[in-house]
Amino acid sequence: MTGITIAGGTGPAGRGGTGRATKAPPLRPQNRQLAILLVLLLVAIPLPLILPSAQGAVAVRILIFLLMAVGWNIMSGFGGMFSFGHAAYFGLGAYTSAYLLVEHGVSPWIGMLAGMAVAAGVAVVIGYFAFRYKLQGAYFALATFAFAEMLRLIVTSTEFTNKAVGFSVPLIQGSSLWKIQFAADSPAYFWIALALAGLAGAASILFLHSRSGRYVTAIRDDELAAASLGTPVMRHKLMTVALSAAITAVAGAFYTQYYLFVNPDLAFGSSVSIQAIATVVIGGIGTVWGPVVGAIIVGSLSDVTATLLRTPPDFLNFLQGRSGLDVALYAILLILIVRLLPKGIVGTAMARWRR
Amino acid sequence: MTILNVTGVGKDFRGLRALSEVEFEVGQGEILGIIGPNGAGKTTLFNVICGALAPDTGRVLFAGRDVTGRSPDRIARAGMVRTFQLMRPFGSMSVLENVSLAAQHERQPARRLRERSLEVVERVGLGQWAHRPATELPTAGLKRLELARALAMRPKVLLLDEVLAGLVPAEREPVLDLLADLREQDGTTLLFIEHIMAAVMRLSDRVLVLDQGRVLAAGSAEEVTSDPRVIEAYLGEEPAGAEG
Amino acid sequence: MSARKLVAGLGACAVLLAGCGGSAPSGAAGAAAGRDHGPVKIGALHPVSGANAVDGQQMRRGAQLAVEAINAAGGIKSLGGRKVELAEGDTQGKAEVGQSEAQRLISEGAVGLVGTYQSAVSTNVAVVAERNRVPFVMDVTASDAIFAHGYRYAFRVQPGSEAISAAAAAYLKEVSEKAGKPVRKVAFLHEQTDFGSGAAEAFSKAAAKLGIQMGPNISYDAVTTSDLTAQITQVKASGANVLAVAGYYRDSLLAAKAINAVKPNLDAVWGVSNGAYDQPKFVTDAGALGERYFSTNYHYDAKNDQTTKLRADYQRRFGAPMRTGAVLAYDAVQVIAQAVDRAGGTDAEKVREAISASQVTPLAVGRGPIRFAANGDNRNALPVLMQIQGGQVKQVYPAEKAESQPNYSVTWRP
Amino acid sequence: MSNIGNQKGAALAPDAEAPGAASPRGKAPHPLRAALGGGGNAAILKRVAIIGGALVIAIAVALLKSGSGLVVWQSVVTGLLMGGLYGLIAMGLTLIFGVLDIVNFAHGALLAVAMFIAFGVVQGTGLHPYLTLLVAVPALFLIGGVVHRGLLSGTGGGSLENQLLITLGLSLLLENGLLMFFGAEPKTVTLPGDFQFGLFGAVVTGARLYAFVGALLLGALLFWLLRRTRFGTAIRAVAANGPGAELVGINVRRIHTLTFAIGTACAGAAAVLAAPLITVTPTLGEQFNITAFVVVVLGGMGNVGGALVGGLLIGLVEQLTTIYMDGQSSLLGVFVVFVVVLFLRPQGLFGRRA
Repeated sequence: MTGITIAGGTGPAGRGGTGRATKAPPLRPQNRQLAILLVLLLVAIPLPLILPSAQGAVAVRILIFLLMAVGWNIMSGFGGMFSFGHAAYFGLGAYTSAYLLVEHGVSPWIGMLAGMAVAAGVAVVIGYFAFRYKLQGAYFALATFAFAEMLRLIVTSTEFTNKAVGFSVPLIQGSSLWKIQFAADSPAYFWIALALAGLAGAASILFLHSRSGRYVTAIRDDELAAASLGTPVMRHKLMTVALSAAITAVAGAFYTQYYLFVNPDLAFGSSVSIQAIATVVIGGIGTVWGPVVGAIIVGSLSDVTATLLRTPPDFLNFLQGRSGLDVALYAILLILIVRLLPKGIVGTAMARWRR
Repeated sequence: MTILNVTGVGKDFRGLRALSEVEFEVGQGEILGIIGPNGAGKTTLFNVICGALAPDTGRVLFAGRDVTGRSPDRIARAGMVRTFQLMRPFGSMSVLENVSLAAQHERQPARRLRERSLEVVERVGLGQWAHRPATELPTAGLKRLELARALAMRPKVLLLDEVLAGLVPAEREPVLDLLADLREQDGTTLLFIEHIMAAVMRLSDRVLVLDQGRVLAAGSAEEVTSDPRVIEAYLGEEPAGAEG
Repeated sequence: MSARKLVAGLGACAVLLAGCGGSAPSGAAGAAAGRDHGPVKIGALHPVSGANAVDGQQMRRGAQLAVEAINAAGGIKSLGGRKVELAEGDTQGKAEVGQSEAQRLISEGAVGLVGTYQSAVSTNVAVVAERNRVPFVMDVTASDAIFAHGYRYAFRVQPGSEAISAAAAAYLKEVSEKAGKPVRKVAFLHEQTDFGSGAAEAFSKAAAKLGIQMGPNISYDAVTTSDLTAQITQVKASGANVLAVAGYYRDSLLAAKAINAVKPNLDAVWGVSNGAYDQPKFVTDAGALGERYFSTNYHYDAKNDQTTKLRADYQRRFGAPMRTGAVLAYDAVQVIAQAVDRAGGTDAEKVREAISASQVTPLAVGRGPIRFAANGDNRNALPVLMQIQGGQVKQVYPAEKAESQPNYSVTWRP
Repeated sequence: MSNIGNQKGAALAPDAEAPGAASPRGKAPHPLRAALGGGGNAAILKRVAIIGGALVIAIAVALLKSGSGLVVWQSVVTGLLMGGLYGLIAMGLTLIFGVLDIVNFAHGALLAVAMFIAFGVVQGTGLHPYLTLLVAVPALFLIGGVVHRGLLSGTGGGSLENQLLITLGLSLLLENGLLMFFGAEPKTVTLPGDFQFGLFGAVVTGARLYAFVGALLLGALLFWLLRRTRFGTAIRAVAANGPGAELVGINVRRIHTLTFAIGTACAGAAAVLAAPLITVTPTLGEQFNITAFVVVVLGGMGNVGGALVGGLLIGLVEQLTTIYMDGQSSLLGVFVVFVVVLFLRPQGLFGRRA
């Protein structure tokens, strides 16, 4: 393209940008983030050997939260489609794998893949209607919530999902990677969860920097403008939703294998959706590392308060025997973070860093 | 050769007639100015042509194909691209990223995409801003960014909605030169909504006047400005060209 | 940290690399280390916080009283009087919290667990117990599904949901016939999850065998319902002469209000595993509405002097009447402690063997000493029929457990 | 339904030229535009006819399904009475939703707080339950004002997810606060001298009737406030166009706080009227919150009259669901209606298509 250009124009105020303008960053952000992810994974590998076994369980819980959070963040953070119903996908992942394992003896690995497919399929259907009818903001959130609740109610009263009883994973003798079953305090659970979380994290980074990810970011910023520049809006929104649901389904499937039991409330209850949201918002919505920070905080919080309450320091003694404190603390933390750090911990830190 | 053909287009907003029986044609490589008082339906017309709104009646033919009611993104990829009166940058991206988003429809290696995007950014004079967040741009810069994103699409037809509004006269000239050059060099067809009559007079081959959702007059700039109906429609309005 | 963990870790690593199979790196091995010295720990898992905190606290205190009684009587005799200690866990009423708490108690060296009040939580804890080979004696857990998995380490003191429903049907037939108003047709109103539907199903099955006609069978959502008038109207329209109700506290109270409003032509209101109709609190909240309601359920043995003494003790210490759940928790702790005594050690397998051969005299209603069937259920658990009479919950049937005669009638019909 | 909002609605129509018009459902359809009616008489009549027709068919099918006229009739009566209660609870929520654009998930928890206040006062002083209105309503008004000023106003409360999380956090905090201070044991508030009577065979209790009448009265009061007072005009102006209202000298932040406080006070009134009907527990809010949101969307957000009618409809839907689908939660029917309405008429049954 040659021809007339608009001459000059004023440069960015101060700190003359000429140098910055032409030089590319040394390492593409995608590669930098993948490198950081790899380092984090390597650091985490020996953790279960170091931590006492009670903390090992907390670490696994953190990883499950992380998987859910990464899934939710793709749709609602990167994509700006605020889902209040991710329990639907978590539950579909959990129930699909549990059903296949309990009723048909299918390996949970296959069950996990099946759960991802089912969750992605349902997400695409729900998404299609929600986008087709242009639901946005609070309306979109309420619609996703309604679908998750409908699934919970249907599962609760359907015979082949065992109604309200749910599924107990049959115990096997010994350990098996194929059946994802090990001794209760085996570090293998942690490593499998870590591997899954690492894959999910990598998927989320690669997605963000892909062509599709750029489209989705543009759609989030301004859907009409993006459409006017030829962005295939519906297709990329649905792809985002499907990826998000599939990753969340992995969390559900792994949850079932780790806890060996799932019922409608555990899988489809609104508290699951809330956990996914709270984790990301505390960490930093729409950031790559927000889910990690959020999961560490939210995942360990209830354990910290429980320990605190079991053997309270003197000044908290009056609280012993009172119920509800841990949730109240959690609620206060949530409110404080949202009020004081509206972009979440990572988001706010990054904004400071840039300045 | 006709590239855009609008026939019998009508659009209601809850009983409010925004467009009615709008008909016109635009030839390949033509520059069509669209003027009219506020609320005449100019932007609505753009929304209908580009698929952001489905018309209640009528059809839009682009390069001989019916695109009525098609989604905006398909129309844009087909080569008919618009800019917005109010600037709509992607706030979380840099200027360059804004532009490369529009340029990435063609499959190409990342390096090539980057070069091409930079070229477009340079062409509209935003080279020094390329890696700054789009939200930091001043108004004039945002206007150029709108233009740059549209250009990166390599449009066959470009619809510009008040691309000069908010620019001081000194900033207008280079934009006008660029637009003129677009047709010369790239053969782009232009439709532009404009309040600044001097620009309309200078650039357009033909002018379409809209009033209360209808086509009031169409013809060369001289013809329409001397049309008594047009003058009447503008009566009571501030003198044309003051500011849009 | 410790070499053992490293070895276990490497073992698991090898499993990961090699694919499937391999011998189990035992988690129980480490826990056993803590059992051999110090007091004998018994884990108590109850919902001490959350929506069921009142019952959870009751049960924890019940378990605590059992531990105190054992220690006061000289501890575990076969172990030279080693003291017993309660290791307490809070399930918060959540299944996954229950699981992690169970794991914690086991790793702290608990020889056995008691709990947990909620079926979903018990299901989860039973899995942990099974995998760690630690006996789990359930005090309150209604669901029978847990005992269908063939678990070796799961036991239960209370009569299960099915046993209660079957007894409720049998008692209904006997009591109504004795009163000269034989039951003709039973309408069943129940909440719609496993608890209520399971009770309704088991009741219908038992009723069919006894030649009792059933219908209609009406379910509702306990979480969201706030009016049951239409449902009771349906009962009235059906011509049934007995209404059986299986629900939780809140919704059963709503049902009582609706029954009072609609006044269907019933001979009796018949609670089955009902969460309200044998509770003193129900008598307070419902007042005259609840008078003469029947309820078949597990219950503390009001005719046992030892139970009466225990409950008086509880009332004195904690200022509240001791509920049945707390008595069952007391019984469950006794089961584990006496098994340790007979096993003569804390070895999990031996304790399990001793539990399965238990002969513990319960303070809750029973046919005799607590004895476990092969699947872990208490063979001598006995549901009892109670009725609200003059503002008090009385045991009325079977005769040997009766404090008072059943009055087979309702207040609003002559 | 009255349709006073007519001219106002037209005047507030967005400029057809504005790009915003390109995505009609983008931002929420405009609040309060259709408050207490909107659209022409003919359109309203047509809509009422459609809804009425659907109801008649639904009831007829229910009759076929259950085979007992008495049962269906009792269901309809119960549904309408319950529906009045839902409408009552949803009115405050719809006001907040409509004017402040806040999805207030703490509404149910605030309802619970008000019930505990009512319970506490009745327990402590032996006052007649309905007289606790004098305590609960002002208390909730204050709490609402404090919550808005302290937690929701200002930049931090800006985005949807932040508001949602703050109100969610608040509801968790309130619920668990109640749990810590009052314990989990269900409490009951009994209405002295409660009575009941038959209505063509269906049973109606006094407490339910009072709650129903209370809903109508509160609806009328809010109507009067919004339509006939200068304060109400200011609220509507802020709802329609905040910056515009600021230009004509309205203190938008103050109006927001007052609206939030009024909405919360409505929950207080609803709580007192509902307390004798249900068991008071710290978590009772959840049960009503979901239903209230459905009612708000059904009635059109910001539409107080719509909330009342929506409440009645949802009450009926609940009861009919239990007849249609045995063994299913009545909530399922409610959600099905909700999703259909969201998709087909996101502006609510009585709002106008934007």
